[in-house]
Amino acid sequence: MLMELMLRYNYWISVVLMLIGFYTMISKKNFIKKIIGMNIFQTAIFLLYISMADIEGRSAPIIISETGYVNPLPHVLILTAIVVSVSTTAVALSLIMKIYKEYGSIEEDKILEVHS
Amino acid sequence: MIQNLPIFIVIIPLVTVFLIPLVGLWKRDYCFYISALSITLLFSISVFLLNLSINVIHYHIGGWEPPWGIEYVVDPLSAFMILLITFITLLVILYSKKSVSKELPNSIVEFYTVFMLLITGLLGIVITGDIFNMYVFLEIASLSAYALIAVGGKRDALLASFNYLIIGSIAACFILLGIGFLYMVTGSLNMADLSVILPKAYASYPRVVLTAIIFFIVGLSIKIALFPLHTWLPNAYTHAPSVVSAELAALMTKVGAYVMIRILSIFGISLLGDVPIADILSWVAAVAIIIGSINAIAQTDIKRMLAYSSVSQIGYIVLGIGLANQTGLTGGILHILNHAFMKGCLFLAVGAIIYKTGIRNINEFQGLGRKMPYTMLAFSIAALSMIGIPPLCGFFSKWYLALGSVESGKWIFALVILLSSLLNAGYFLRVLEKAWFGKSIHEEVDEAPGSMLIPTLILAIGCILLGIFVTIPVSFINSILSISKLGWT
Amino acid sequence: MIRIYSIISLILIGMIFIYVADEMPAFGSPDNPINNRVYDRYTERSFEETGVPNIVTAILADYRGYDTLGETTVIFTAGMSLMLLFSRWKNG
Amino acid sequence: MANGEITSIVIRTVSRIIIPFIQIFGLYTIIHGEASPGGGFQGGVILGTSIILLTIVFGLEEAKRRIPRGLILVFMSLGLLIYSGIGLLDMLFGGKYLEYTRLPLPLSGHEISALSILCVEIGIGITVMSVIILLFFYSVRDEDAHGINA
Repeated sequence: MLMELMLRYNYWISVVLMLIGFYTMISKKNFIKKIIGMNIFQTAIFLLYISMADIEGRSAPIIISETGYVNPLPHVLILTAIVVSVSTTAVALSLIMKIYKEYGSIEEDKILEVHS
Repeated sequence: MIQNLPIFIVIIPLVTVFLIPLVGLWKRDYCFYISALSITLLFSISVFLLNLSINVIHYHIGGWEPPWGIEYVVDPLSAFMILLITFITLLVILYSKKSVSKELPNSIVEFYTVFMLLITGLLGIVITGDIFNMYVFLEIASLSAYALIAVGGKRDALLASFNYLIIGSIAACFILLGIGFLYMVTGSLNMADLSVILPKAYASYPRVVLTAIIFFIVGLSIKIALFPLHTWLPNAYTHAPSVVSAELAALMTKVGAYVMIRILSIFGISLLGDVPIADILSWVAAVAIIIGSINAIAQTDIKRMLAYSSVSQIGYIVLGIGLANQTGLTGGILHILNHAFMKGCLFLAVGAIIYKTGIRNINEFQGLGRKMPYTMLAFSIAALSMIGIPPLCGFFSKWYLALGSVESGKWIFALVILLSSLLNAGYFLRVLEKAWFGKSIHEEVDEAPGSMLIPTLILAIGCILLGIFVTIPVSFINSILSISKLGWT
Repeated sequence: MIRIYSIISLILIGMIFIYVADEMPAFGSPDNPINNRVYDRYTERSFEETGVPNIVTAILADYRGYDTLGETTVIFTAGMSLMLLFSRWKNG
Repeated sequence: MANGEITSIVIRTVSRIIIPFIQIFGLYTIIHGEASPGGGFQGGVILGTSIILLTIVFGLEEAKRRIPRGLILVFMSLGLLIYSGIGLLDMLFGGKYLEYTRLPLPLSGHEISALSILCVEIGIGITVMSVIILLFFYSVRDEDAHGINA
């Protein structure tokens, strides 16, 4: 059983991170914490992609070595996904700045109070 | 040049996007003309593509053949969606000139840039044949949608947009996870290639493939606001600028439904036969239809009412997808077309009313029928069509959906459709009664300007024509279904 | 209330992952299906086909160059969205 | 401290020296992305951070004097225009979109493609750099207007 787990420990790590991120995202009232959760979630997915590209004993996909290369495509996809994540974070943070200016708070509870 | 047509569908709006800020630095009024010009060009190209798409066009970007490079696929279904998107957008852009210069006087340049990015995203999602490319364009569309919603009139728009952003990025993460799982067990990202490899992968990794389906369905359900994941939609549509509400309500969710059809057809019948995903979808859709309609009745803000009505109408489309038979799917795709026209028309009409009077509360609609007869006429036609009065288009998609549910032996869905039509009648007739028969309480209101009126009326006329000549879209959809090989029906 | 919802959905998603993670291809094994389809051509022929020794760059900018165009558009979208937001809400 | 600049002479001198090196490193990362880890995004971000350092140390006014808003906007579009322009050029010479080898240059096929990849990376770098600068400028300006430090 333990061996089974050890064989796939990379997935378990990213699953745990994903759950942490997901929980932070939906349960926290503070907007910045939500964004932090979003970043953890996304990074966990990146970890999943990168770890599934790995092949034991092979090197990074740059043509210099003789040992063969790990799968390069997930790296490419994740470069794209990282940029998407950065852009989402940028838009989210600027929205938070605007919300703070308009409502004077970034706590969901307080905003709902101000609102009503 | 003609073999390069598919790529122009995305490149033309993209180049427009760079030109708008550059021209905007010099003269900001030209932004509108550039956008309108590029959409007109796109519209003519898409008419052309629809004719060509009988033989499915495969366009290999960069000259790399599919599993290695990215491929564009123009089959009748995607050509149909492209035509729908460009047509509705053309009308919305024409409408936007007056509306945007009133609602966003300081940021016309930025607005048109982001709006064109939204269009780029939507077109890219529809035309691509590569699953990761689809994700990238989905994010372009979503990001621009967040920004466009946030600039609506009041500060509530910011909160609505932020909520949408959080929920939308959860959805994006789920879709990315689904792509990851599929790639993990197949090693390919091309949709056609995937549908070939997946049965074999399913034999050795059944759980991974199933989980991929679950993540795709949940992620897309959030993006199209299927009940119970619809919570972002009412606020977002209510507080967005009226042009954006119309565009998103008419197109964004439809594109999500299109992606759902595509993704399900990747998985194909052999996989979906094992798990009752289609059944679950249709039951959820039935609940969505009822709950959306009931919620709509309870609203007093007209835009919020229309937003909840959207939740219920998305239920119809998903019901068509979930029924998984030819007639049901015909109804679903027909409803994509019809609902784009109806909801577009309703939101544009409401936008014109808000532009002229600032009224959003239904109770203040009294006597508007006499003050703004043409706008209210368009609104009434679309509303009656939503209810499903026979010669109008809304009736026929409901008819096909009901037929489809009877065909698959699920009478209860036909009853749900009937019940929801009654509920629709409940909330729309209330507005119509106030508008046409109420005593006028507005003195100095007159008709909306022509540039706003004409697109609204064109959509209303479209509702009538799509109803009277319903055989044309239906026979076209039937040929779509036979050519596109949507695998799970 | 929201806490209950989030715990329920957390448990649901956690269960899905426990259900699936057992079956995923093993970590670091060269026989994984991920290396079946496109891996060989990328690693063996990318240098002669694109002239770039970094395979990731070759895929990023050539084989899947269109994705990268989309990705650049995403970051452009973020920039323009910011301009839109800040121009609209200039005076609060 | 009126407009948020740092007055310490050590920091000002060191940043004055270090900023060109950061920029050189950014350019190196972009150009050397073909043969080693790196590329347009990474290099663009490094170039962007050099301007962020400039803004932090010498204040927003100084940074804006050097990089006006219109220039950022032009750069943002320019990067993407380079990228899609290369694609359009390829199409003009009878290839598919982004089919680099079709450019009529007196070079062998894969040299043309490597050259195109370099241009594409530079385009990406320009866009990413200007967006990063834009993000920072906007967030700083907003804070100033609200007067958190005032």
